Amino acid sequence: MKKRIPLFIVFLVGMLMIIQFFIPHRLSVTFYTGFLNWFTAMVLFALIIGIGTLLNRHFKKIKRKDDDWGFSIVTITGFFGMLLIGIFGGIGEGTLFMKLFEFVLTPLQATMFALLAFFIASAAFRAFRARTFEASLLLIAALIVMLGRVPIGDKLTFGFASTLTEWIFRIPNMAAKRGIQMGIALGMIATSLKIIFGIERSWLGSDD
Amino acid sequence: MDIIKKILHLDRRIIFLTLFIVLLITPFIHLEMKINITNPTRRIFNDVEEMSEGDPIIVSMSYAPFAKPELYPMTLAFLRHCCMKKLRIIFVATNEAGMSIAIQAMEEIKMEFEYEHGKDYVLLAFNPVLSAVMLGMGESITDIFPEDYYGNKTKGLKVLKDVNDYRDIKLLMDFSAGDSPVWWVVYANTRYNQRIGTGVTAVMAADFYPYLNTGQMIGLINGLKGAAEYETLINHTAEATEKMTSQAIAHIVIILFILIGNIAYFIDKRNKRKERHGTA
Amino acid sequence: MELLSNILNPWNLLAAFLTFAIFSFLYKDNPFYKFAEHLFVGVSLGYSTCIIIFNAFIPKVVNPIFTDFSHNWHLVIAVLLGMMYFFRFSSKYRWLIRFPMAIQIGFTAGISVTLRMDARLFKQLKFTVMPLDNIYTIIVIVGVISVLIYFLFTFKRKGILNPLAKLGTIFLMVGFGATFGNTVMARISLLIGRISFLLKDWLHILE
Amino acid sequence: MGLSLKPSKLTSLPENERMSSLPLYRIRGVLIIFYLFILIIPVFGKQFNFKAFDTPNDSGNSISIYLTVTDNFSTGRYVIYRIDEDNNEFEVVNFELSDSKILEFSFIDSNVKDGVGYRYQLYYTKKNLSSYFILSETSFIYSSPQWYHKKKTPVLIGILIYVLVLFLSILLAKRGGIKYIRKLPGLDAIEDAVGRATEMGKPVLYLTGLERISNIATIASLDILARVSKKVAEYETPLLIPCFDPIVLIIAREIVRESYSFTGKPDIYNEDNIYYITGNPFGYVAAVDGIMMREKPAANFYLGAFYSDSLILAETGAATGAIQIAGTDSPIQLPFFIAACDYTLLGEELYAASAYLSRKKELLGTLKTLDIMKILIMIFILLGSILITFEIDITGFLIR
Repeated sequence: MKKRIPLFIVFLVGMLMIIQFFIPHRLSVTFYTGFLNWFTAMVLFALIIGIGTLLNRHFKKIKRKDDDWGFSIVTITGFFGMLLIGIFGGIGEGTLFMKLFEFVLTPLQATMFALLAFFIASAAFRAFRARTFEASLLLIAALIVMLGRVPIGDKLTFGFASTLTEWIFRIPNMAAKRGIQMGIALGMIATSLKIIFGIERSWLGSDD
Repeated sequence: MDIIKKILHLDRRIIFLTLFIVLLITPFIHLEMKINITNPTRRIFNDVEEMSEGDPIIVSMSYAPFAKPELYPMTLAFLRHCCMKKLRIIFVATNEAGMSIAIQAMEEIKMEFEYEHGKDYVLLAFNPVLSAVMLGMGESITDIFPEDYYGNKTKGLKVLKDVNDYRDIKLLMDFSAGDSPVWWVVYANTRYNQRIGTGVTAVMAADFYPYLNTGQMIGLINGLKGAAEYETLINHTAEATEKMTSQAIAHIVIILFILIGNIAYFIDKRNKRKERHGTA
Repeated sequence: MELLSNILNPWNLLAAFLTFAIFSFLYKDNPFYKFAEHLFVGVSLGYSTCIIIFNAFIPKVVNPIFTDFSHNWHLVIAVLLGMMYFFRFSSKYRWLIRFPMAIQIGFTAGISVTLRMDARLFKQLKFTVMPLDNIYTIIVIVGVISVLIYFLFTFKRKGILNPLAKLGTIFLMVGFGATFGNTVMARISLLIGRISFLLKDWLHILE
Repeated sequence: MGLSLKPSKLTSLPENERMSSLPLYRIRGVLIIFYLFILIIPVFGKQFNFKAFDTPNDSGNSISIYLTVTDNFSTGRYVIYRIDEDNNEFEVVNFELSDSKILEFSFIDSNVKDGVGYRYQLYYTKKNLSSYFILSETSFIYSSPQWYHKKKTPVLIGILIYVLVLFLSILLAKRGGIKYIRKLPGLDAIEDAVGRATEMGKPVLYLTGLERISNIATIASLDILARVSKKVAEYETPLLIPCFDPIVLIIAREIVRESYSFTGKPDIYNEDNIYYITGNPFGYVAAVDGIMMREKPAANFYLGAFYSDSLILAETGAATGAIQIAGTDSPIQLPFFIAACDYTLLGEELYAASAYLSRKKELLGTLKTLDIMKILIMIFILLGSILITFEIDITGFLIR
């Protein structure tokens, strides 16, 4: 019963969602958007639990005086600071909330993302060795596209790189992407159907 | 021989440092570069060009500040174009930080074109359940967004006058660092036939070529290069065009690293073969 | 003087400091990075919580319930379902959290079936089927089929399947290489953006 | 060439022009002229086509209007009026053509109520003449919502075929009809990776991707987690799962807890190892990078939906020397995982992983389903392409 009811709910909700796709009637639309609003209502409570697990972890670190426990204070202060500033100071233009967004969150996100420039260079250096036939293909395609994407590279190859880049994107790359995409679509549908029909029950924990 | 081994197992921090130094110097170098305009960019430009004054369009902000270097220049260029054409701009965000970027962008250009919030453009509130937003706007924009970003009632806003759902929207332009354009296609185009254009990071661009071919997306602005193209199209040279130099030199540096790595690999392989022959 | 005050502007200093703190991770893990990382987690969580409360929960849940209860009473059920997540703290009723879980998972599964079939599969198929009157279309079709053969799970790769699966590998590798090469530009532009913040917005060396 | 104009167009007309162009009494006044014109129109022959009908496959409250005109009418002003059963009039659309190339228009009138009858009148005037005349009038049209979207039938058939194949292949699998399954080295390596972590006394790191529960890839990853966590429980190795979505967190905790009790080791399950970090992608990645540098997990699993963050994670993991197994359905992230990880599950293989790991017969049946569907697709592509070469199109049903 502890498993049967949830499995039945999954089946019911899943089937309703499939059926409503075929019904253009207002009722179906209302039903659907109503459901979506439900998730907006539900997500907050999950978030509260989520935040609880994070804070709990950091409080424990502080209490136990683990390594780096001082940094846990930074996280906790950062969270409550931002939350209270937002709740009491508002979140519109010109508020402290937006200032913190602009001068703390923005540089942090942007810099974290910018690390990718370094990592892509080092990954390219390590991985792009003509060890096997497949690896050589990867290497050559990557080199051509890199040259084809910038004006200088194109000049160096007398326009050859950009023409070939365009060709690679339109023909082999497209074929590969389509093949992968179709496979993924099949996989997604299979996974969804497995779950709806209760063939896959592992999301409930053990399925045996 | 030692040097070959060293190159093969090069400390990645040397690559990091080289790249950093190169990019620190290149902004001071100016090279004239001719930017050729690709078709997908031109198609977006033409679509906007053909609209008439007061036509409403939706601009979806689907990126967080981390993607700003790549997407902000094209966002600005596109919005500038919309303002030139005096279109009504409706901003939605599929990313919680998207609205902040929209605010920033409008701050930059609204004086020049005398755009006013509520009258010429509107920032709708962010709703974390994307599918709700994307589908809901097919039924009623003011229902799914009862309030705008500042908490005003959306019903009665001048900019939303006679704008009910997708059918009133000429173009939905999504600036995205993720796969949100696919979701717009799935929800807005598949269900409601909304015309969709996108501006995406170069990484994602490759993924969207199939959608361009199928016509599910009308056009696509591809990364910083696309932004430079759009800047050229609207005759307003800015950030993107300037950054193409650094871009080009960095590419050459990385290609050199790959070549050096491969040369070292081949020398090493030959040496090993020689050694084996020697001992045999 | 104006320049100096810009450099010393506490907000700019903070942003520049955080930029360097994250970059320092490239050398090795260190206290500056740890500080930036922990601050990042705390502040971003506080930020998104505020946004969810103000821009979603209040306008979409609280306001509708309190202003127009007769049309929105069902949201109360959703709130109760959300609260069921708290049963995880009870050992006796813990299994009840499977109710909201099941609704969420059922919804995702149901919606995926139709939309994937429609938007991903059918439309990809439609535009793969092309007249075989030029070499490019033929290459694309051969490519798609060989990639699909590569992914077969329950058929032994023998006979014609073997070379076709190999061909699929070739298409995949060229595609992956192209994607990788194309991404380099994007990633470099991110770093250019950060450097231009340091040189332009902060130090004003570059105009 | 469809063009969608809506009543909103009216407001963009200059105020004075609208005033002068169309007060109704004037139209009535010129009806006489209209009747004169009626005599002339047949001379032009059938030069326009005007019809209105209930918008098909919609949610109601909408009537579609369709209008084509010919060259003779490519200049001038058109007005369409809607008149309801109580003779209330409403201007639906009002637009002007000046030597237009577009001669085909469709409008949607979404200001109507279901079940009420409306008729539509088309008025026309040559440029700048205030004399309008009726070109055409429809009979009463009733709007209604539909209960079935006819154009979606192919999707329905597609799903039915899929379900049929699914159950047949499960039946086949249950009778032992599946003898061969392609090796997926990435999944075979899971056991070794967990074993190695145990030997080294280091934890295992499992990421379900940077997506929420509303993504099917996340659910696929949770299914794989159910299998992996049993192995981890057997080896008694700590399992770290930093989460991106709070609902995923709650489910992940349930799954892992069940796995530990299933393996008979509920006492060593440590809930604190599964926790939420933040829903900000880069904040999340910054924290996971920190975990990798400090806790030095010996095995990293990245299974689910990943975005640009994939390479930050994988490169940092590679630098710490962990065995890395990745799998994602995001095609553009695959090259980065391939470059920086030891094993990568490509696209579809992520969805096959749970079945592959469980080895349960009915789940193995789903692998057969995937293959049969792929073969059907291949046949369709080949057949369709050959036929379309001879101008027989069998793909029309695929798009609406």
